[in-house]
Amino acid sequence: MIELYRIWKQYRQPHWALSDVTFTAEKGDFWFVTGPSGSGKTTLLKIIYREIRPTSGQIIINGRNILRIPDHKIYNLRRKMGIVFQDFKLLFHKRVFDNVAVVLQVLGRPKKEIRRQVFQALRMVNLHHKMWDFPSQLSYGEQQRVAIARAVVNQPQIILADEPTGNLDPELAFEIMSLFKEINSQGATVIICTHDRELIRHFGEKILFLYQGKILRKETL
Amino acid sequence: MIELYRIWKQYRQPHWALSDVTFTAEKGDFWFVTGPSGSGKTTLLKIIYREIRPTSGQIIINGRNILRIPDHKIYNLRRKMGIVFQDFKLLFHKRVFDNVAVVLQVLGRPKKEIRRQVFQALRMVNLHHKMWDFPSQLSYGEQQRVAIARAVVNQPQIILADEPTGNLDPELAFEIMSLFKEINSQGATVIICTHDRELIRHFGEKILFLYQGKILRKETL
Amino acid sequence: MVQQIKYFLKETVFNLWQFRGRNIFSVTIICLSFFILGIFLSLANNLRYTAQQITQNRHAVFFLKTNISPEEKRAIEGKLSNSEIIATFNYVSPDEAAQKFKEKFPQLSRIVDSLGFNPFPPSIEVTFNQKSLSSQVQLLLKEIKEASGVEEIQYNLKWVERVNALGRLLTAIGLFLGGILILASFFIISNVIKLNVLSRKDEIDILRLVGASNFFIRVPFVLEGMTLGLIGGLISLALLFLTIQIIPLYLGSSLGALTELIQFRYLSFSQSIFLVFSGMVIGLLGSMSSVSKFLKEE
Amino acid sequence: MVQQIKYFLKETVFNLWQFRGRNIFSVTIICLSFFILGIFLSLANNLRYTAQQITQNRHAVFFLKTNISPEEKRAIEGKLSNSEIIATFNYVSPDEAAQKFKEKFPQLSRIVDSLGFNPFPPSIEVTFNQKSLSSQVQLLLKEIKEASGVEEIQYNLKWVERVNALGRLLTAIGLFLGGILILASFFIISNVIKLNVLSRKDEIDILRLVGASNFFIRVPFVLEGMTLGLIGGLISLALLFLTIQIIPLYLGSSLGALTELIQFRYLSFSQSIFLVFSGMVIGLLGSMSSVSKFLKEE
Ligand SMILES: Nc1ncnc2c1ncn2[C@@H]1O[C@H](COP(=O)(O)OP(=O)(O)OP(=O)(O)O)[C@@H](O)[C@H]1O
Ligand SMILES: Nc1ncnc2c1ncn2[C@@H]1O[C@H](COP(=O)(O)OP(=O)(O)OP(=O)(O)O)[C@@H](O)[C@H]1O
Ligand SMILES: [Mg+2]
Ligand SMILES: [Mg+2]
Repeated sequence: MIELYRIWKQYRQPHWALSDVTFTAEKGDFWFVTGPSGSGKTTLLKIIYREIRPTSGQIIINGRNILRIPDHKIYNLRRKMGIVFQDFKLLFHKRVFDNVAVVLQVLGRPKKEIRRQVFQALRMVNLHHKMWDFPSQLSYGEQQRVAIARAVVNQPQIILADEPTGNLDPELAFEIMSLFKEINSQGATVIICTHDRELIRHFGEKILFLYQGKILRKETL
Repeated sequence: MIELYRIWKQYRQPHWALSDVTFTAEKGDFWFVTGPSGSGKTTLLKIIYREIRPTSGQIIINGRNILRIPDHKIYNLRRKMGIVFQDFKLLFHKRVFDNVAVVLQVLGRPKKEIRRQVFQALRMVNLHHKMWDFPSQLSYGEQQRVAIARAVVNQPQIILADEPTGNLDPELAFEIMSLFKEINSQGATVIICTHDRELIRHFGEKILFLYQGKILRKETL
Repeated sequence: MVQQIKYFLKETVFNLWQFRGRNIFSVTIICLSFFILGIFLSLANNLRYTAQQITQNRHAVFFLKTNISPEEKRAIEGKLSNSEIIATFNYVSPDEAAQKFKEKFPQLSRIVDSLGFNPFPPSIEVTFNQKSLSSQVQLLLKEIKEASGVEEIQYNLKWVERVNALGRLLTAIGLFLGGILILASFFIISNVIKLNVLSRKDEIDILRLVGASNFFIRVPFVLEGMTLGLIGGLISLALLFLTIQIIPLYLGSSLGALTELIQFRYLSFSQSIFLVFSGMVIGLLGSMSSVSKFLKEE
Repeated sequence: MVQQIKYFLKETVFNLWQFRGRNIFSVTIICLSFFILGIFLSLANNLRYTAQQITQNRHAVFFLKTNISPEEKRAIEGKLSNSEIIATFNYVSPDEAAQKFKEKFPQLSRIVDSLGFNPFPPSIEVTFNQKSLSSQVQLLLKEIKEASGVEEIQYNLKWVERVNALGRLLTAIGLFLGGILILASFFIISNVIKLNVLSRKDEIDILRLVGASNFFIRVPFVLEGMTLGLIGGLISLALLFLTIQIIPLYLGSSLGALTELIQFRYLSFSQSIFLVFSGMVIGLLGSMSSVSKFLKEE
């Protein structure tokens, strides 16, 4: 369960990237966050995975105030999460396989299991045939799919996806969204930022509308 | 005028990223290129701005075979083009202003003119208030708009845009597309790669469908 | 555990290979600065040897009365053998002295022969311990001078002091330059390692975001830094050996005994170990400190 | 044109500041390797001076017959003053010779006095030119030996050869080490500059894609490389001067005349210029070559 309570975030005077955001995602929820460019979607996610700290406010994840976790222990939080970054954040000097495998390697999983799970994840995004390529040898949409595979490979409790289909064709976007939905149906909490109205229309259950850092409205279909 | 004649491109055995692509964009044309992820859209553009050379085939731009231009002269070709890269390719150590201005600086334009034109271009993408920020201080959609501003600042004869609205909300995407349309109406040739069916439906005049590197069909609405 | 060690090693080797361009540049820098340090150490070894040679020769001559009695002589010899600051002493009879003089100044030997008597007094040549202080020496000299049977003492205090000073000077220069060089090359090397880590900030950020512990991130970087230092150290040792082999060839063989005095000596085993080991340690510390800088949260 | 020069300068300054972290590391490396080189040059200056001092003293003594006629003497002196390899010569009369001997060996002066006649022959002391070859010297010696009125020649060829060899040795070591050090520091510096450019490949790629000419891309990098080299060179000079100031303090004042002989000499003006200038040139070449590598198309 993710609870944000009165989150304010200011990068610099005088603009507030987030103002007074209070928002709860229950376990098993499937949230879309949408809003115009620069409305604070990425900032919201960054606060949840604690890349940045809010200027004020509290975030409770699974009953724990994550702002109290010391920096050198924060990896425990991140290991529960699968994150698709808007800029992918792939390791360009490593092959696709290793980019996905790293999530399992940090957990010290056995080699065989890693190989099996990575292959499965890559097949889910239809990239298993490019397993041994480097990201620089992939198309941009393919890179995005590697990022998605990395986020789901470990069957995380929480999935945060930032514009995960921005470079994918509608059919593929649909497939990816179904993948998230499936993981969600197994109990994971999913939060997806997107501009794609088509996807929201089709998959939307709970929708958070941001506008200039404020919650414009929450919708539950 | 851009003419591609029987372009084949193979990055590695055995797949062809482009096979037998023949395609002409007349001066003043407004082309959409679409197709699933990995179908060769970016490769097509890269060949046009000659970041890569085709395995075989010829490309004539404004009556000149660009494959014959020596490497150290290729900048003359690029100066006629405004390119929005799929991964933006911003200079992260420079401010937004300088990222856009660089296109004019390489031409040795006077300072005053540069300032005026850059401001105008940034206003067109609605980012003039972030002129003195660094790209790392922008949201991803804002970065994309910087890339767009850089592509149009010099009123180029040719605009190549690779998924320029992938991280923008539909309203903004609409505005940007209108911007391209306007530049096009002043005589520029525009080629836009996109997955966004909505945009194609609304703005599409000529559409190229790629599939696995082959031209599936060309449509003129 | 074994799983993880294997991962770390694989990762290290992989990265060394993956960033080989940059690593070759870095190893070159490391290797060359160690090489410079090594050349200096080799020179310093030699300097020390030379300094030893010079200070070893500190000696005095006691001229005895021609008519000295055996008891007086024995008393003096007893004093000398009891003194802690004397390394060796050696009685020179008048005949031996004349012989030496003739050898040293052959064109004057006629004169000595023509005298009809031996003008040289008996004497005792004394060599002092290397560690003896000049105050101790002076005390002893005074004591001997007052002994009966001693005619005169020849001890060029000023010259000896100079030689001692030269020894001290060489040692001091050695220590000083050595210190500077060691510091400088350590700085150079740790900076190269830091440059390496600096250029991979993105990688560290990404690893942190996918749930890697600081330990997990740090180890491959540290191993990499150590390996770079180690490789640099080893290559520089090889280069050093080659150079030391080549120098005599280059200088030619015409130098005779002098080559012995000034020749480049190989590094001692402990110095070689020091060089390679410090390469590893600097690599370790350099990468450790710069990775740590990136491991802090915003 | 002015427009562009202004742009290049602004760009250079901006980049130096923007990448200051990395630049500080680089300048430190450059500065330290120049510092090491400078320390060596300073030592080498001194070595050369010492070598000169030693080889200057190459001399011979011609003992003349006691009953030499003024004509014979004049003939010999004429020969000597005509020879190109002789720097100075000096006639020493028997009285002067006796005086010198007594000063040198005070305890033997009694003997000389007791002889009742002066045993020393007249002589001519000769100092050879520094550049004279030993073959030339031997030729002259042979010639003089055969002249009438010359009794004997004292010239310790072996010793002189050794001293000469020492001089050559020092020079050779100097050149050799100097060569190695110069090469090594140049390598180090150009590699640092290359590492700098390497880490900015993306920037170069982007500039090429937005229509920058190779010239436009290259100039700021080259200026940056030159500035880094220049700054490194200047700082190292400053550091060197400080060090040379400090060394005598550290060594203490007890060394007397020896400090004069072995003291660190400041770099000569031309050496300083060389150091700073080569910093710039290496920076230029290093950045030039590595930018050029990136300016090639796929
Ligand atoms: N440098 C490269 N080396 C090898 N293969 C490459 C390289 N670049 C692209 N490819 C391959 O060529 C094919 C076409 O790539 P391209 O980037 O043109 O696709 P795209 O249509 O732009 O896809 P997207 O919509 O995902 O951006 C892909 O299968 C990709 O994996
Ligand atoms: N590091 C930063 N420093 C300063 N301002 C920032 C920083 N990061 C983001 N901002 C600003 O905060 C606001 C919200 O940014 P955010 O990235 O959360 O937007 P977003 O909703 O994700 O937009 P997009 O859809 O374009 O990705 C933007 O106006 C952006 O300029
Ligand atoms: Mg965002
Ligand atoms: Mg593409």
